[in-house]
Amino acid sequence: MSKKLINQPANFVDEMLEGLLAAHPDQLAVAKGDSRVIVRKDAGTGNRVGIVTGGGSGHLPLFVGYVGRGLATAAAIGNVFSSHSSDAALEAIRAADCGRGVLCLYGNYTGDRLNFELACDLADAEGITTTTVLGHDDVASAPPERAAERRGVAGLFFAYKCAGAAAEEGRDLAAVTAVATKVADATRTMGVGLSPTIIPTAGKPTFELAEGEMEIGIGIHGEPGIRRGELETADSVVEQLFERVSAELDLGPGSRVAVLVNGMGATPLEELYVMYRRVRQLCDERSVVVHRAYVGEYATSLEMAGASLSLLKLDDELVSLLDAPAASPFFRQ
Amino acid sequence: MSKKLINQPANFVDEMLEGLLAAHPDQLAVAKGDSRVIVRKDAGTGNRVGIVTGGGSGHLPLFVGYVGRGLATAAAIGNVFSSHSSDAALEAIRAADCGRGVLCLYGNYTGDRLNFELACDLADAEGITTTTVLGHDDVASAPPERAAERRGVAGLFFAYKCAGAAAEEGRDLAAVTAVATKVADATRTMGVGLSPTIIPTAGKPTFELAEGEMEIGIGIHGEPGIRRGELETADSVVEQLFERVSAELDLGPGSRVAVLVNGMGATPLEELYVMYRRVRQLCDERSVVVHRAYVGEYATSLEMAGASLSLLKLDDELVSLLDAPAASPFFRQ
Amino acid sequence: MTPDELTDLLRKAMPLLGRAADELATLDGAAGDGDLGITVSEGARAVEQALDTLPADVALAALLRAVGAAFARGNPSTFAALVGGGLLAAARAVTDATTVDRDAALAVGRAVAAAIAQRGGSAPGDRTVLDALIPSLDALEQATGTSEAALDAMIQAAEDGVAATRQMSPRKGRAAWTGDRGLGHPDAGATAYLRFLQSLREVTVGTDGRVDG
Amino acid sequence: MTPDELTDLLRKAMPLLGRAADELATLDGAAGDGDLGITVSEGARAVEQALDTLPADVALAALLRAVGAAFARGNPSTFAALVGGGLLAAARAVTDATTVDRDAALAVGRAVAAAIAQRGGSAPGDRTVLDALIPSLDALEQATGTSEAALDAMIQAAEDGVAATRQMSPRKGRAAWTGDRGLGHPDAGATAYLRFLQSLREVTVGTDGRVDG
Ligand SMILES: Nc1ncnc2c1ncn2[C@@H]1O[C@H](COP(=O)(O)OP(=O)(O)O)[C@@H](O)[C@H]1O
Ligand SMILES: Nc1ncnc2c1ncn2[C@@H]1O[C@H](COP(=O)(O)OP(=O)(O)O)[C@@H](O)[C@H]1O
Ligand SMILES: [Mg+2]
Ligand SMILES: [Mg+2]
Ligand SMILES: [Mg+2]
Ligand SMILES: [Mg+2]
Repeated sequence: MSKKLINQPANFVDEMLEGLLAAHPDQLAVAKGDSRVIVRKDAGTGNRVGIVTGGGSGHLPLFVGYVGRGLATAAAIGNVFSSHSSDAALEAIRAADCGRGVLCLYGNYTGDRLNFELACDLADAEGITTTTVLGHDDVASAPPERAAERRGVAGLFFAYKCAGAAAEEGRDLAAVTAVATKVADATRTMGVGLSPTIIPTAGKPTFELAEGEMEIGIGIHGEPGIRRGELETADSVVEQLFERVSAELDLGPGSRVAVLVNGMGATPLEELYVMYRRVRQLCDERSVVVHRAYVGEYATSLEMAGASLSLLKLDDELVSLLDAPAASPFFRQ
Repeated sequence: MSKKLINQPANFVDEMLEGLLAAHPDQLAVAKGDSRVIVRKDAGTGNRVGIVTGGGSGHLPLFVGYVGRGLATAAAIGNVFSSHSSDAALEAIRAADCGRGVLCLYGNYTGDRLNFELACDLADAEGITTTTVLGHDDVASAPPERAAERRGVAGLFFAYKCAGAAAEEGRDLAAVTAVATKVADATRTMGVGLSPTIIPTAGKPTFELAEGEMEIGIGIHGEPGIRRGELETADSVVEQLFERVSAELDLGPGSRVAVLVNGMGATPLEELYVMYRRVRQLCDERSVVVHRAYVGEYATSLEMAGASLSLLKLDDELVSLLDAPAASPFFRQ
Repeated sequence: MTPDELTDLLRKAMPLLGRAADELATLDGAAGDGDLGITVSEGARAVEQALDTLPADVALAALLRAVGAAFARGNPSTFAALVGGGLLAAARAVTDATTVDRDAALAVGRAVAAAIAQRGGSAPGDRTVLDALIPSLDALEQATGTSEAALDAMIQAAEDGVAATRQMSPRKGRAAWTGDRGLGHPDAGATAYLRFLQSLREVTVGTDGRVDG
Repeated sequence: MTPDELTDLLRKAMPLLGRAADELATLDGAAGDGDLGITVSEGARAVEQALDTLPADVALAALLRAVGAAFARGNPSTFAALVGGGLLAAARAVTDATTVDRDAALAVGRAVAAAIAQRGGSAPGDRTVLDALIPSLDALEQATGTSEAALDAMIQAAEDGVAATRQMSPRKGRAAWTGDRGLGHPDAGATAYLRFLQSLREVTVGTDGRVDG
């Protein structure tokens, strides 16, 4: 049975949003046309390129947690692990547009894509220019030669951060889109799962993991990973993740990276720091410079125990965008 | 068996600290004399009253997470759920002192107290003036007439925030201590546990909770609560917690409060917002004004599933101290 | 059969679909995220409500539009968007149909399949709903005799199609690359389509499942 | 017995204490936080190490200081601070003792108990280590005959004391106010003291547990 502090499972997402808006009325608002769209308080003003994201619920702070200053402008909210509607995506695009166009920046999942594509077509008919960049950082979800098919996971945070900073600076849609593309292409992530998640309306785990078992490469919704095996030490797990996420980034002495050690939900922050310790050692051994490290819960899977490691390879432009200030109820720098 | 991403259990705390320092070298440093003492990068400078805290590990962001600007100056770190040593407490006090004295601000646990008391005696012998304020917000741990015996839990955050702001403003030791005392006396917390925790070196749960069972009033280390029973809805749980935490605060129309809905570790952020929704409704019904709401993980118990509700009754002084900026790797406002 | 009669059948069949929610959640969880049970039960509920708002003497195109939009919105997801979008495409393909005969049914089915393949970028053998849908349309095309017999043939073909997905690699070969947690299970979306056909038969021929033609 | 002989006994007894770690973790977890197993096993290890650094012909006070400081630092906690601090206080009380006879042992025990009660703000009946320690000291005070017989009497009294804690409310009556999860179990700290005495007897009289006096 599920151990959840919820009311009617069917009301879970709407009650969560109600709580969110009640807690952060100074920063967030609901869009006029759709209760499943959350926007920055100042969305639609300021003559900035809009950035819209969205996807299923159950991943906080993803996606709505990255609606804020120097981040995304609006998010369309789906049910737990299900896409938002195309209506919500359209409403989010409308709310985010100040006339300079809107970047749709979200993870590569078929359902999200289908609903965003429809919304973009409709937005286009209304005279709103949109571009699309998909997060596809999960190296476990397809081999390198099919990198475009990969799912988007925690590394999406880096794309929000950099594209959001570019939009905040006043860059135009093409430039903001180029930043998002550059980040999406230079980010790699892989995760490990130690326990399953439970969708509230389903009430039971979507898959099973035996006592003492882990799944390397697991998806953010519990999609199958690359390998199941006996739980190993944090160091050994990190070494395997690091090997895979760094392999395609062509890192050498002097390369600069941003690191994200992300908790999936139930794993204590202490363990994430134990993991980061090893990540840092591996970087140091290779003379790879960690420009910034983020350790915490950035993209969760409800109560799944586990963690993921993301690396973003940086250049001078990305360094300055990553360092720019940002502020949402969930992330502030 | 425990599902943990760790290495040798005996190295857990030291490896966690190593990761923490590697991730935040711009903000945190280890004290010269003791590897179990973490200080603000600028500790001992700035002519501010020092604030020292400490306690067992396994509660991040408590305690070391509140070492930062506008918060605490240094923290002494114990093993998981065990007190720091008196040596570490003394070293923390030394590191935090700029000559204006040091407030020791921590939770009311016998082990922490014994080790801090010894350290304060030794500091006194070295000419460092100290004062002590104990967090004692857990209403489930003793009845009102024995309020001073209560344990300190998540509500300690409010004390760090306000006393830290007072110290940052340059107030003297007596004034900073008075703020901490005022906050400690005006804060109430109660929690609910849905699953046990596992101390890494023990490797098995410290207590059992049956499927579908919850424990109201559980302590931050899993200490027994007030009542075990079948898991109820989030709304019903919040109503019970609110009733108990508000009872002694004499709240009426126009009273101002700060609210903290704190996750114990495994409970998803979404559920905390579902809980906050009900807290806010209860406040609204009573015309109690929520000046600020904090929702997230502020004091955890490793991978325990559960949450706590804290209320701080505010006056004008506390409002302005609570609103002041603060910054640590874990909390930024 | 008139569109109104089809509306009536669907109104009876939709509540039966909810029974498959657990099974579909488990199948989807084996290879994906486990939300398909909700997509189908919420989608069916949304369709049921939409049917109640239809006027009498509804045109087939209008019925398909209402059903497609409702299913797409019930629990937005891949399956909802593909099937809902497919039904909307079918509505455009049958604008002038006023009776639901075999040809009209076939036209609808083919339009749905084509739209799913196009928007999903998928083909038969990719372990999707198409692997049950397309064989069942082939069976319909070849069917002679009563509509009940045709439905039975469709179900048989869909069952075979679902069984065949057990051996297919999910998501265009991902299982070959990653683990094999999903392998051995039938595809969830294909199973959902089969359960839809079975629900339809149940309300057509009574709960004993025997075909009276 | 000389302090050196006591050092030797303790060096043998400390490794045995680790066997109680699981039991103590469980007992402490029932009413508290479960860390007492670690406090005792780490404390014993720290004591063992400290004993190795002692010079020959050590004074009793110096032995107690070394043992107390080591136990307090092993795994800092309530129990470590109280027991370690108690041993440091005892060192101050026996400054001029050079042999460990019954009077000296009693003086040490009483000093430890007094320090724990004072620093812990606790009294017999509060469900603490004192509820085993004090009765065992009373037994020692009344014991006549060999030191083995005295140790046996102490163990018997401590066992009775531990059993009595089952009925006591933890932490000065907290159980009466809160739940009763800890009730029925013996106190963890009292049990730890009993296991210490038993380890001492084991290395004194051999593992058969029989007393040769
Ligand atoms: N690209 C695609 N083309 C056709 N059908 C697909 C495609 N992707 C998924 N499906 C079908 O949808 C089902 C899963 O739907 P759903 O659970 O809504 O997807 P998700 O949760 O991944 O968004 C699959 O079992 C499959 O039958
Ligand atoms: N105030 C006190 N006075 C005397 N003994 C105490 C006191 N508090 C705890 N103890 C003893 O210490 C044991 C628990 O020690 P420990 O686990 O270190 O405490 P904690 O984990 O609460 O810091 C108890 O079983 C009891 O025997
Ligand atoms: Mg969590
Ligand atoms: Mg957590
Ligand atoms: Mg799915
Ligand atoms: Mg304890």
